Amino acid sequence: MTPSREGARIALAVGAALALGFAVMACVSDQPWAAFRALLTGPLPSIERAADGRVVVHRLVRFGAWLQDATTLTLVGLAIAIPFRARQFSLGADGQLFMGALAAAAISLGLGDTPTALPLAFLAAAAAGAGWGLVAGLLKTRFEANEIVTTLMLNVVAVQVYRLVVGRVLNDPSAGFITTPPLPEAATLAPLIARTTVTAMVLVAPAAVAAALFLLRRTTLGYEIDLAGANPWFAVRAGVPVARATALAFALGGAFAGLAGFHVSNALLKRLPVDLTPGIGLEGIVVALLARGRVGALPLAALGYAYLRVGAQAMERATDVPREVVLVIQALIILFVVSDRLAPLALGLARRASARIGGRAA
Amino acid sequence: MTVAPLAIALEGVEKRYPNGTLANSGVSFAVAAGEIHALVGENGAGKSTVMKMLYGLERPTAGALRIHGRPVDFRHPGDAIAAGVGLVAQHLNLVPSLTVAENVVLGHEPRRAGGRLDRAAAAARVRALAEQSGLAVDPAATVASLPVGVRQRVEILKVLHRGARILLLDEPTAVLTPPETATLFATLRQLAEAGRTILVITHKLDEVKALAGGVTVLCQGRVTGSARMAELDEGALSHLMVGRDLPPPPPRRTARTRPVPRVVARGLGYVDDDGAIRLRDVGFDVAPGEILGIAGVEGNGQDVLARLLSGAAIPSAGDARLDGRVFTGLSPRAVHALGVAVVTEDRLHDGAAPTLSILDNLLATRYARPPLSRRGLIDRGTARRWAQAVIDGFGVRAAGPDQPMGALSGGNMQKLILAREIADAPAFLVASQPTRGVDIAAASALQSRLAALRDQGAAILLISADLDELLALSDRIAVLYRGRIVARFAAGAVDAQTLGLHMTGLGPSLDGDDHDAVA
Amino acid sequence: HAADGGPPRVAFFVNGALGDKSFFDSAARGLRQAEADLHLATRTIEGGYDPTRWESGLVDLADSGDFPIIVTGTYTMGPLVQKVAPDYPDVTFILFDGVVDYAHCACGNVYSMRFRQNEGGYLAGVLAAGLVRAGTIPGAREAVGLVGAMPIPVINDFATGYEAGARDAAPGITILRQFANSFSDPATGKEIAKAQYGQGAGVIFQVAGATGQGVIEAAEETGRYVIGVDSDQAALYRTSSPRRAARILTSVMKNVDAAILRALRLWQQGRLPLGRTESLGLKEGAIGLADNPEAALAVPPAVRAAVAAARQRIIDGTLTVPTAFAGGRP
Amino acid sequence: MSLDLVAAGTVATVVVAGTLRAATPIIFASLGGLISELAGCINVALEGVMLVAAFAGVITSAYSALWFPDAPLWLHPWLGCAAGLLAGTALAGLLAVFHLELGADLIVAGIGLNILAQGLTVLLMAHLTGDKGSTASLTSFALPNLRWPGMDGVPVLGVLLNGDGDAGHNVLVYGALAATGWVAWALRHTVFGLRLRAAGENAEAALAAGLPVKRLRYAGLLLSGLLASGGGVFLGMGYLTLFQADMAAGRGYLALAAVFLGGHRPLGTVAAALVFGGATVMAARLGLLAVPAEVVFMIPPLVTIAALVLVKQHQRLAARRRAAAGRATLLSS
Ligand SMILES: Nc1ncnc2c1ncn2[C@@H]1O[C@H](COP(=O)(O)OP(=O)(O)OP(=O)(O)O)[C@@H](O)[C@H]1O
Ligand SMILES: Nc1ncnc2c1ncn2[C@@H]1O[C@H](COP(=O)(O)OP(=O)(O)OP(=O)(O)O)[C@@H](O)[C@H]1O
Ligand SMILES: [Mg+2]
Ligand SMILES: [Mg+2]
Repeated sequence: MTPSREGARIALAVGAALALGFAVMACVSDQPWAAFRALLTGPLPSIERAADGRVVVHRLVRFGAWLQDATTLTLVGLAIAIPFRARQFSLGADGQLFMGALAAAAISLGLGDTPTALPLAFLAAAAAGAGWGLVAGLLKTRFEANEIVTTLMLNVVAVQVYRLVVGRVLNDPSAGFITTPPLPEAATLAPLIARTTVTAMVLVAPAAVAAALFLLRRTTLGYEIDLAGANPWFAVRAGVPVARATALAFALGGAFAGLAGFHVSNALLKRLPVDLTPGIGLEGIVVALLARGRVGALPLAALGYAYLRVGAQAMERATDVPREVVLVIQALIILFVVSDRLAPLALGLARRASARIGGRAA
Repeated sequence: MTVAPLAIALEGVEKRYPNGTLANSGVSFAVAAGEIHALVGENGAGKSTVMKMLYGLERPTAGALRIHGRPVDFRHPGDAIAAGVGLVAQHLNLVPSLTVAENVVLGHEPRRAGGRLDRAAAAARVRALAEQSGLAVDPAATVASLPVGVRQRVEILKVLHRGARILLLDEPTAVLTPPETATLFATLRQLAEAGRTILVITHKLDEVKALAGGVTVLCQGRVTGSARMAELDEGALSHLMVGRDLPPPPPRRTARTRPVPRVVARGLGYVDDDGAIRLRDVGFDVAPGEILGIAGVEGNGQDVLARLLSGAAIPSAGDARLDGRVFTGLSPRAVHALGVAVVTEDRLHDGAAPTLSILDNLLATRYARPPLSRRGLIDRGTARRWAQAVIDGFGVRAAGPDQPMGALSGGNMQKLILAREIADAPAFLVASQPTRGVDIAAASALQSRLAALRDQGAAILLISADLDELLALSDRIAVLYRGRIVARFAAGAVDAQTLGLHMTGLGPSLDGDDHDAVA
Repeated sequence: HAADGGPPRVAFFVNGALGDKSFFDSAARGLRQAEADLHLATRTIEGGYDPTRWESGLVDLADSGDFPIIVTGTYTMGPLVQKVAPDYPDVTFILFDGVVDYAHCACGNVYSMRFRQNEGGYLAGVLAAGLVRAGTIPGAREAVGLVGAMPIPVINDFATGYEAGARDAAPGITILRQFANSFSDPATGKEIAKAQYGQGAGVIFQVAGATGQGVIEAAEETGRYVIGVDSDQAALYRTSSPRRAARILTSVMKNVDAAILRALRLWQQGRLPLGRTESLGLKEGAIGLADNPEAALAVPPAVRAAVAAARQRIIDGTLTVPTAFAGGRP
Repeated sequence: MSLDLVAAGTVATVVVAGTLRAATPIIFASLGGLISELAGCINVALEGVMLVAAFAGVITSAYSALWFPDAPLWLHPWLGCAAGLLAGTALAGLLAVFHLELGADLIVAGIGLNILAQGLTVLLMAHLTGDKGSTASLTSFALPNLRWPGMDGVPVLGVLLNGDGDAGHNVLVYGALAATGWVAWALRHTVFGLRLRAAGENAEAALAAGLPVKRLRYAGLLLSGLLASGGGVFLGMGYLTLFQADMAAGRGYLALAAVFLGGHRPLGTVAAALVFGGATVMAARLGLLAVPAEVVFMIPPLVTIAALVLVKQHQRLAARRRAAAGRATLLSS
């Protein structure tokens, strides 16, 4: 499908989801129009001229939340999209993210306020995510263990390991809740925009996509991953190390999910609470599929999806629409956007209807 | 004179696939009830598309189909089956984990109370059908464990079980041996005499002659000729099918260039994961500039032999050497690096990646070394230029290196695979079924390539189910039966009939390791 | 804000979701009460369970300029309030069940309150152990249980008090303690409770949010007793399931609602002690035991007397209940 | 001595009874997962199906009592059960429509429907009860327990047959056993089972054999919804007697794992579900020792992974043994 047709298809799907979502809102809210407006414009900052003539920018934080969200989603999207190139359906971004966050926090706390803490924490997060991804990869290539199951199970294990370590090893007893101590200043990233959580990671995400693209398109490993995904039997006969490439695809994806963990620990929270909730990885699947598995399209898909999510939250804050409606709309968007035949079906129906009308007119 | 009623009629049928390909255009032809009709034409001519429309797998975008005179609009194979049409597709379509009986009755199962499957009745039915038609099968065998030839029989039984009045057969002989083909043809004639109508696709001239009462030729989606067999002589038929005179057969090499064998295999044996012995004590020599043909019924060890020689499997006994160096037991990449090239038997399964571009398919065996890659980075520019050169050099009809492999016709795909394997002038080529399913013109082009490679001094092991091809190309022929070499011949000293006997285990067997018996 | 005529608007930011039947729900009740009693306009915002969104959520509320006062709770939110509050000196923050470090931040606009839930836990321990020792529960051995959601400090604080109370009331008693690892899995809560009752526990104190509802069901099925937490959980079942209500001896009340109402009232009167932490317990009426007449008959008078005595000693300050918070109480 | 044995036996049977109870929802859901998986459609929405079924069951039983106060009491839970099954099946039907008609990716659509179920149940619950957490304020009903009479005080058998409180097992525990038998039988012996498996294993072949593949997949997904709904109804009207936001708590995903762990066979799948149920019970009991809860909750996933590895390793060793035997004959001949 050409990019413009694909764009039209997605626009139609999102439109349909929003229309249905509006219907839901109208049922539960007294102010559906206000809610709808908040949903659509929520992530944008509002610029006002105050009485004294100064220009005041409000709600920059939402704009920041949008970029922050898109950053995480891009990284976990990579964690899904890269194994997908090798035809592996990894659901493991969650576990890899937790491991990455844990490693980053541990290294940061271990090294303290030293200049090496930041880069080492960054690398440790990538390595931990990659390692956790590699486990699933090896389980698949060595034991043919179904990756959907192993990654789901490894997610549970990772979350429990995370809770164990945060609760019993890195715990800060003076905090009043179970958490690590705050990470040392030198290991954390400062906001690029004041009063937001947008950090240098917002630049790391596109860089990561570029790196992944280069790796997939230009290196022999990338070629091996593609071939292993396109036809593993052929690849084996041609002498391509399929098992290695497949396992490395998991690891590579895991490294990016690990970086998403670094984003959470060293840029957003700057410490790790025990109840960091799983589930971000699943959203990575949504983003990867919105991008149709095309790595280059990930940032766009992530920005689009994050926009709607942040808009939904803005709506919740600004109006009486409850959180659950936000969940419902999010679900509708996911369902409609992945429904490939929805747009052709709708267009076909529309065409038939207009033909009938036209026929009558004639 | 009575005019037989028409069983099948196509009237101005057009089929345009959703991607825009015009596979059929203005196709009209008819088959009388009780007739065996051949549908021929080069790869991609639109033959299979005709079959698919007649069976409800695709719907025509224009025109009309009539079955027994009635216009039909099949939306689903179920409709076609209800109208008495059965299809044996080009690519076998069975459920591997089910038994033969279950596969045969699928969709028309004998039942017991409570929606239960009547297994005993199913088995009995299959046994009876097998007996009537002469297609021997074991109803209780799991399909996954069966060789391709037997699966083909299961497909035909499936159609017979549903009581099809019209049988559509898409290249049914591509995987059969001459005796099997003969049995199948006898069965088909018998069915036709009993009033059934048969439409068959084949690329083989002699099969058309042997079987068909009428023939329709397709070219680029249009009917370019239609004739009664009685009105045609051989030359006219081949001219009709190929559109020009047949290319001359590949030149037979006359004198041996070098007496020292390049490839020496001794005592090769293989035991699979189920403990079954698939290959036993296989030995042979191949000299430079020589083609050793391997004949055998599918499933008698040819595939295993090819896998052992290409590094895809490790022999349980014995070894093979190339210029004195053992190359069995190494990885596929190491084997390739030594100068061994392989054309696998099933191009869609393990010979190509149809979704990837021609370029990516060509890269598969050489992406990891200079000049196409350095230090892990692929030089796409050089690779493209090289791929374009290969496409041009081998006369492949393709839009360019970026076209997806799967969009090529079977013959062109096969040319590219051969091109990939012989582009660096290998010392030893293992070629399995190199022209299976390829149209006459393309097949002869491929055969000429093989002959040229031989003349450059390569040793070639040619595994083929097509005995005419084997006899035409090989210097010597060995016959594999149940994992052993049971006969060896100099190619000039044997005919298809004798080979067929040995292939089915009926020839006098050889004793011991006399691999040099013919050399 | 109030300038445009409407009543002052209060935002309640929940770092999770409502419906826990205890803590957040109680706070939300306090806000509804404030809406009625104090004529404030309140809005509750559920921030969801993803902690990476809480900071931006909080900033968004403060930044919007719509809310002169923001209420939020739990220790988890403490550091976030500490980070955000100095940027918005015009906004008042009420932080319940959590603290900011006033020594290290310019938090003159933050009022925080923490609860001495260990005192309530202590009374529950005295009650449970006393009842078990009295030997009137069929099938029970001399054992009491505790089912927690997660071993977080607030829950550990309940537990520490509970265990101290049980030991003081019945030295040598067996105390079972287990965590379900979830605030929202009543089935697992029920399985754990069944295991504890199976080991002879006569009473279980559940400090497990929604998971605790499984414990209450297990109590009904086994005919043993349970002690609820945070709000009067017997009241919840009184009409819908009286049999179940009769198994709830009492609930350790953490009157977040009353505390928030009080804080808002003080704010309205301009008397809210900003810039400091208040510690609230039995003495302030922020912690207490709920009365459940259905179950009261099961408790022998002597045990009731022991609970009352312990309560008095804690209020008098003659008894200090151990706490799970490192460094003790502020 | 013999008394100790009886006591040990009782503890063991208590664990068995608990396992059965904890496994029941997973058994139902995994049988559903198995059927749709065999039909060629992985059903990731099991979680959402359970949630919706539990919700509809609990709410309907409660409202049935409000609307029909004169109806006999036993009716309400069964009305709830029917509504739960219907609602869960409808959600699976939605998945089928999105996948089969609208071409949505199954896994993503499944995830989407799980989110939808999560949001919708709480939304409706808040609307109906004013409460976002649970339906504790409603009088909902449990499906009845079945008790074997005359088992009072019979040491081991009594607990086994009538549960640890001697209250009997819930009718849906027996329902899960019956469903297991039915699924195993239907897949193996009926025409429907044969067609379903054919459509799942090789859709093209099934289509070419004239089978209505799409309709079979609908059947597979709907049946999967019906079975998983049984698990949901049990959660809200058997295991517990209320609906609680997010009460499926990952059991749908565990059920999916059970399908793979059980090697796509009915009995294997149910065995795996029992292992998961057992792990929950063990967790509840191990927690009483000083094992950290986190470690205990790692047991089910680690068991799953270990089992996948061991099964493969076992197959491999067996193959190696067979190959060695074959090689011996090859070399000796
Ligand atoms: N499903 C499809 N979608 C799009 N194009 C198709 C499809 N199937 C076939 N085609 C195109 O239709 C044309 C005719 O294909 P068809 O399979 O009928 O050829 P054929 O005569 O059977 O060839 P062969 O001898 O190789 O089997 C080809 O050019 C092919 O590219
Ligand atoms: N979906 C498709 N899109 C485009 N071309 C297709 C598609 N499916 C099949 N084709 C092409 O249709 C042609 C005929 O396809 P078919 O599968 O009948 O034969 P084949 O196996 O490619 O050729 P052969 O006759 O050599 O076996 C081939 O060129 C094939 O690549
Ligand atoms: Mg064809
Ligand atoms: Mg063909």
